[in-house]
Amino acid sequence: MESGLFIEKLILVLVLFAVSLGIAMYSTYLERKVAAWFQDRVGPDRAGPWGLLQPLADGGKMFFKEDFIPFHSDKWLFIIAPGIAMFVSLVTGAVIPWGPELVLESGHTIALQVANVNIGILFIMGFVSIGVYGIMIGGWASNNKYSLFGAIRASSQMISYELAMGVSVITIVMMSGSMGINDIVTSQHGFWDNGWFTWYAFKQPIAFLIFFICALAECNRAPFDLAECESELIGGYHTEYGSMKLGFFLFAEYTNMFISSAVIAALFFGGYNFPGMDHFSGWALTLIGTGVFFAKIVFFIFVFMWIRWTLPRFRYDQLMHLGWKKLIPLALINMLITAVIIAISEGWFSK
Amino acid sequence: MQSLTNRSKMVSDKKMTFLEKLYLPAIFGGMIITAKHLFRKNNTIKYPEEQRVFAPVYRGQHVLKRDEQGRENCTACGLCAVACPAEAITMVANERKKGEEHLYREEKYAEVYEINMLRCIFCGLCEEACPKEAIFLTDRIVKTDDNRPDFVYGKDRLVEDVNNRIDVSRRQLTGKRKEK
Amino acid sequence: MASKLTNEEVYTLLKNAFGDKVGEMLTPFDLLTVEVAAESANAIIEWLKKDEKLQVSYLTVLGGVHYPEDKGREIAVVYHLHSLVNNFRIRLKAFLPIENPTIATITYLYVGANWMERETFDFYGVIFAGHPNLKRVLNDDSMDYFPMRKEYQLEDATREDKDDRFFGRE
Amino acid sequence: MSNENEDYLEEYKQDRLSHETIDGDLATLNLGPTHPATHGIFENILTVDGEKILDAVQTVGYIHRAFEKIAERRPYNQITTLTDRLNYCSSPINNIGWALTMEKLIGCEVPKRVDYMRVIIMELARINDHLICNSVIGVDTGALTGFTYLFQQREAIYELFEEVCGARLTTNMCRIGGFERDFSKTFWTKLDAFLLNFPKVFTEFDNLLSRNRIFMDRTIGAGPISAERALEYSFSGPNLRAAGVDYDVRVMNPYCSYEDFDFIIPVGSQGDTYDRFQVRQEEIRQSLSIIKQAIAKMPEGPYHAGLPEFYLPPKQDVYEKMEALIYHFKIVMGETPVPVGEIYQSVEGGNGELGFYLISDGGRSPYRLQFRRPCFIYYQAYPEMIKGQTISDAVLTLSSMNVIAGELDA
Amino acid sequence: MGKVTLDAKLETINGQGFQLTSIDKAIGLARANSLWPLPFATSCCGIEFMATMGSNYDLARFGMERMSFSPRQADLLIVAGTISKKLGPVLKKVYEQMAEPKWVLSVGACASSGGIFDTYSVLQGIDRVIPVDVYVPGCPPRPEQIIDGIMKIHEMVKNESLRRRNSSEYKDMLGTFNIESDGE
Repeated sequence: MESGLFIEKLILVLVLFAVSLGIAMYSTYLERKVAAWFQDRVGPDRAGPWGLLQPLADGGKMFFKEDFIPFHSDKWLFIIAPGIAMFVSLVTGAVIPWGPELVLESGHTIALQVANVNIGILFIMGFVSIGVYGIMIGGWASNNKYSLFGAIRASSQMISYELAMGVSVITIVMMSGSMGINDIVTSQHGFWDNGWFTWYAFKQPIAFLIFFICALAECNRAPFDLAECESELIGGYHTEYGSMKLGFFLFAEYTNMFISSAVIAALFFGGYNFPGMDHFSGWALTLIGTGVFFAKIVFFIFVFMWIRWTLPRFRYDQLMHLGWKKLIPLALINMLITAVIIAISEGWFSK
Repeated sequence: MQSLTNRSKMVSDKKMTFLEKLYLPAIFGGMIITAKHLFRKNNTIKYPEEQRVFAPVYRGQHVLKRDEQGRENCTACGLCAVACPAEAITMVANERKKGEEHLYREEKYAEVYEINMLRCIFCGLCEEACPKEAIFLTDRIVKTDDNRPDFVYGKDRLVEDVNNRIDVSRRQLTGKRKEK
Repeated sequence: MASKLTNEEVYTLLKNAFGDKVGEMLTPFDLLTVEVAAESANAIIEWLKKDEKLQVSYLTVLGGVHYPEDKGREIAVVYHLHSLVNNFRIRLKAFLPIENPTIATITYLYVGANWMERETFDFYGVIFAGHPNLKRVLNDDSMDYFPMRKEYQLEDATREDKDDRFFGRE
Repeated sequence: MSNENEDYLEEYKQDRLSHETIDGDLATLNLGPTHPATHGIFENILTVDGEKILDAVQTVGYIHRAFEKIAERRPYNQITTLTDRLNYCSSPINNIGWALTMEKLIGCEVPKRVDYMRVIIMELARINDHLICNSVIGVDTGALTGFTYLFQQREAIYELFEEVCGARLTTNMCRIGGFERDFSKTFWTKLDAFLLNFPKVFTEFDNLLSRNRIFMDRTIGAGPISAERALEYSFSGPNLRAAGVDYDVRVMNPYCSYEDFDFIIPVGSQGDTYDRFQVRQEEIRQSLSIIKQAIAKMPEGPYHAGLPEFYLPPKQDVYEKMEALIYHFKIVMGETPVPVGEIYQSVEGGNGELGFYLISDGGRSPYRLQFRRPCFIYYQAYPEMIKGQTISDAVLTLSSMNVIAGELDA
Repeated sequence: MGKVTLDAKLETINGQGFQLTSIDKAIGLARANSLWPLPFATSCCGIEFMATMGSNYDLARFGMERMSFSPRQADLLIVAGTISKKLGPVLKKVYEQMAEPKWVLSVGACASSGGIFDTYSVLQGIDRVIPVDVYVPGCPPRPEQIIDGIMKIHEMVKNESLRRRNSSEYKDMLGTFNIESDGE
């Protein structure tokens, strides 16, 4: 690999790492504030101006909290679990194109994507499902029944919803003709083309709905937060975790939410594309495009929170029922219809 | 079972309409309700910066009143201690000596008067029991503390300061004493 | 809603059915109160429940009372029963000696009597013969006395922040 | 630390908390004593197969405070403070129930105005109680926001109570013979404001949950009990009505002039969580209507009965009149003679028939005072209600039964 | 009751070797603003604690809205309500399961001293079982008083040296309650 590219990617990775951490941190702050606004409250306001230092206070506290490992637990697995959760959630960001390619005046192009893998979607789905290993190992190693319940719930939920999610994404793959995220985003260029929306959310509303619901479930967000649901399982898989290990779990949850929002924005809402983007080029295009992408991400994070603070949660069997008996058939039917329409429009049947 | 009265009415309807079965209308309806609150002014009282106004009859920290001439009203009759369900009041009575008329209104006075604020349940029965209008509960709240013995409030913290009177006139008028 | 039965009516029926197992009729504050022999208390309650006219089939509350002065019948078990259909209440009292306070359980008639009987056992030591699980319910199993009996003191012996002289009692 | 404490701690070292074992396919799970869903301290030892509950054993008495024993040592007028702490979500009902018992014992007629004032207070307390229960059902299903909306309204009710008696929760509000003081002007304006605002917020809450399919799926069929079983268990109040029996003390044995008011008794069909939720929702609406009727019909008159032997004279009279001074001392010392007798008086509390069985021997304090505590009576049905259900259902059933620890454990 | 005066805790802060450094101060501030409470709510005071969490008083302002029902994650044990002798050992167990540093707030008359329940079944103050940092009087206390108590705890947290929990004074103090300082 030539050294210039290496440095370029290294910088990108570091920036991405920092941004992911920063966004995850401030998502916790946003979550608290959003909850407060929905509930006619103020939310954190004593740590720094408007409570802006709240995430730092939480982090600082957790770092200096007693690092406790329960006597009956499997120590290595207990320690390793939050690490897995954290690592997996961060690594998925690698294949997402964070902005339009930057074309410098010298003709050199810099891609704002760490790795343009041609199976980007598979990569994301694969890694996201590894994420549940962190939860499972953590829940199992704690040697606590509530944790175990949380872990089992999380893993079966992950498997069930992964399926519907995958099937709903296949429609997008069929329409764009590629599994690379960059290609999918590029195929949604602009906003309006040939008298029709380019964004897949409008072309495939059902696929979007299914994907969105599944994304909620994959992130263990309400109304699918059965793995930790406070009123039943106390803390679920992280019941026995304290200090920074708990911090890692919470961090992973928020990073997951960030990545999920990014994937939704990229797959269904055109990623960095925005209406009238053809009038810009060079630095301006990259900056605005990236800004638009992050605005979309923040919006979806907000929607995640909005749903969490509005809806009651499912019961475990009802969750399975919804996944297997409703979403998967619906996704399959949607896939079939899409396939037929594509086949007709490509003229396969006229031969 | 047969109906006992003619007033009963079935209120629980468990049949869902088709729309309700779709989840979405109720979900969006709920989200609209919460979204409305997003733009509503918050309802929080930012204690300690802002303070809520307590009702005039609020039952907070006690005060031992002095009369207009600055003499203690309490005559150590012990009714408040008897009336206290938490047994939080203790007192030691003493005879007023010559030359102390400016300090104590009655011939007997409480040499020691202690209320254990951790025991006290702020029921207001002592105030009701007092025949001399000496003890009142006020709309001040008792301070928190980290040392348990400090919660036994003696006369130093209960008797009002001559120069810094605590106004209880409003609660005196509500029912316990009619305006002339 | 007025009651559909009168005290006299019910008492007469009861007296006819059980004869001298039923004591005299008292009506403090218009509530029919009957002292019943301890050995036939459960039979009377069963009869009241099964009688088609009375239908006294709701156990309002069951509890004990301790009368230390009343020798030979120190412990009373008091049943409050209610006929929802007729809106008629009745109180039955059975007296037991403190040496052997045993009475038949009524859990086979009312499931809800289970805890009430356990509570009465817990407080007064009344033994309900035939009870499926007669052990303390509110207090710790390790307690070795029946706290609601009059001779036991109420206060926690370890409290030291009060002086009894000030409270108008011993 | 005293030896006595040491001893019982030692005994406890055989540690009931870590008795969890997994044998074969069945596991034992301790729900409580400090589980977040217990809202109070209840311990349920569940035998579960996966998430399905096969058996449950409760332990109660974790906050046993010996109310009935204390009642035998306190003068009659101090017992109000005890009743406060029975069902602390609706303490004014308990206070008034106790005052009614005493009034019945001494044979006192209270003015009509007092009755109506009491009705207003009791219905406010009932709303308060049901609000806690229903909002907590919301919290246990994961919808926290409705809880915060309703708690703002509870603050409004607290302010009303504070205006009447000076305390928010443990009100110690009622006196034998009437009220300590008349309702102030502020009270009436605040009450009007409450009656205006509350229905809006309440409708919002209702819209958030009642017809939401997720919520309905969660609650329908969770923790059911049939009417026959409920009566066997001596259920009362909303939990009995949810099972379909329209038993309400306010209608069956009216007290406090409840016969003057027109209201319906909401009932459910299966006695499951959804029925209980809906019955409570409707009861809140009925209570509002009762309050409005009471305001409309409120007669003029004194706020207490002329009862010099039990109702404290005004402070001025204590200064000026010898007779008043004597009564004052007698009342406070608890030396006014009361009739000897036995009495049972019940009111419709927040959770059902709250009864007072009082035996008076004419002395300073009751000879025996037994509380019919509805929570204690129906909580024993809990294992039966959750058998065959999942852990999530068990949590919801517990909160929808509205078991108040203070009332349960006495 | 034990002979421990809880002031001893505060005294050790400024004892030799325990001067507050700037790191101590920063961490103290962080801890104070992120005290996750474990509500051990048993009765009436629990309802007032719920009111404190509600919109009108909003504990979230202090960064405390995240309830940690798991003792491992909690920093502040809020004991609200009557603790009976039957419940005492449970409370102690919960305290032992909490990770250091931990603080205890005793809310209301019952938890602090037994209140009106001077009876055979009620523990006359939780400081017979676990060390208490701040007492809140009232039956139940108003939310204002609970917030006062929490802010008092904040003061303590801010002024606490990082190393106090390792000091022998602290271990001795726990020893008087028969609590071993290393968790379980």
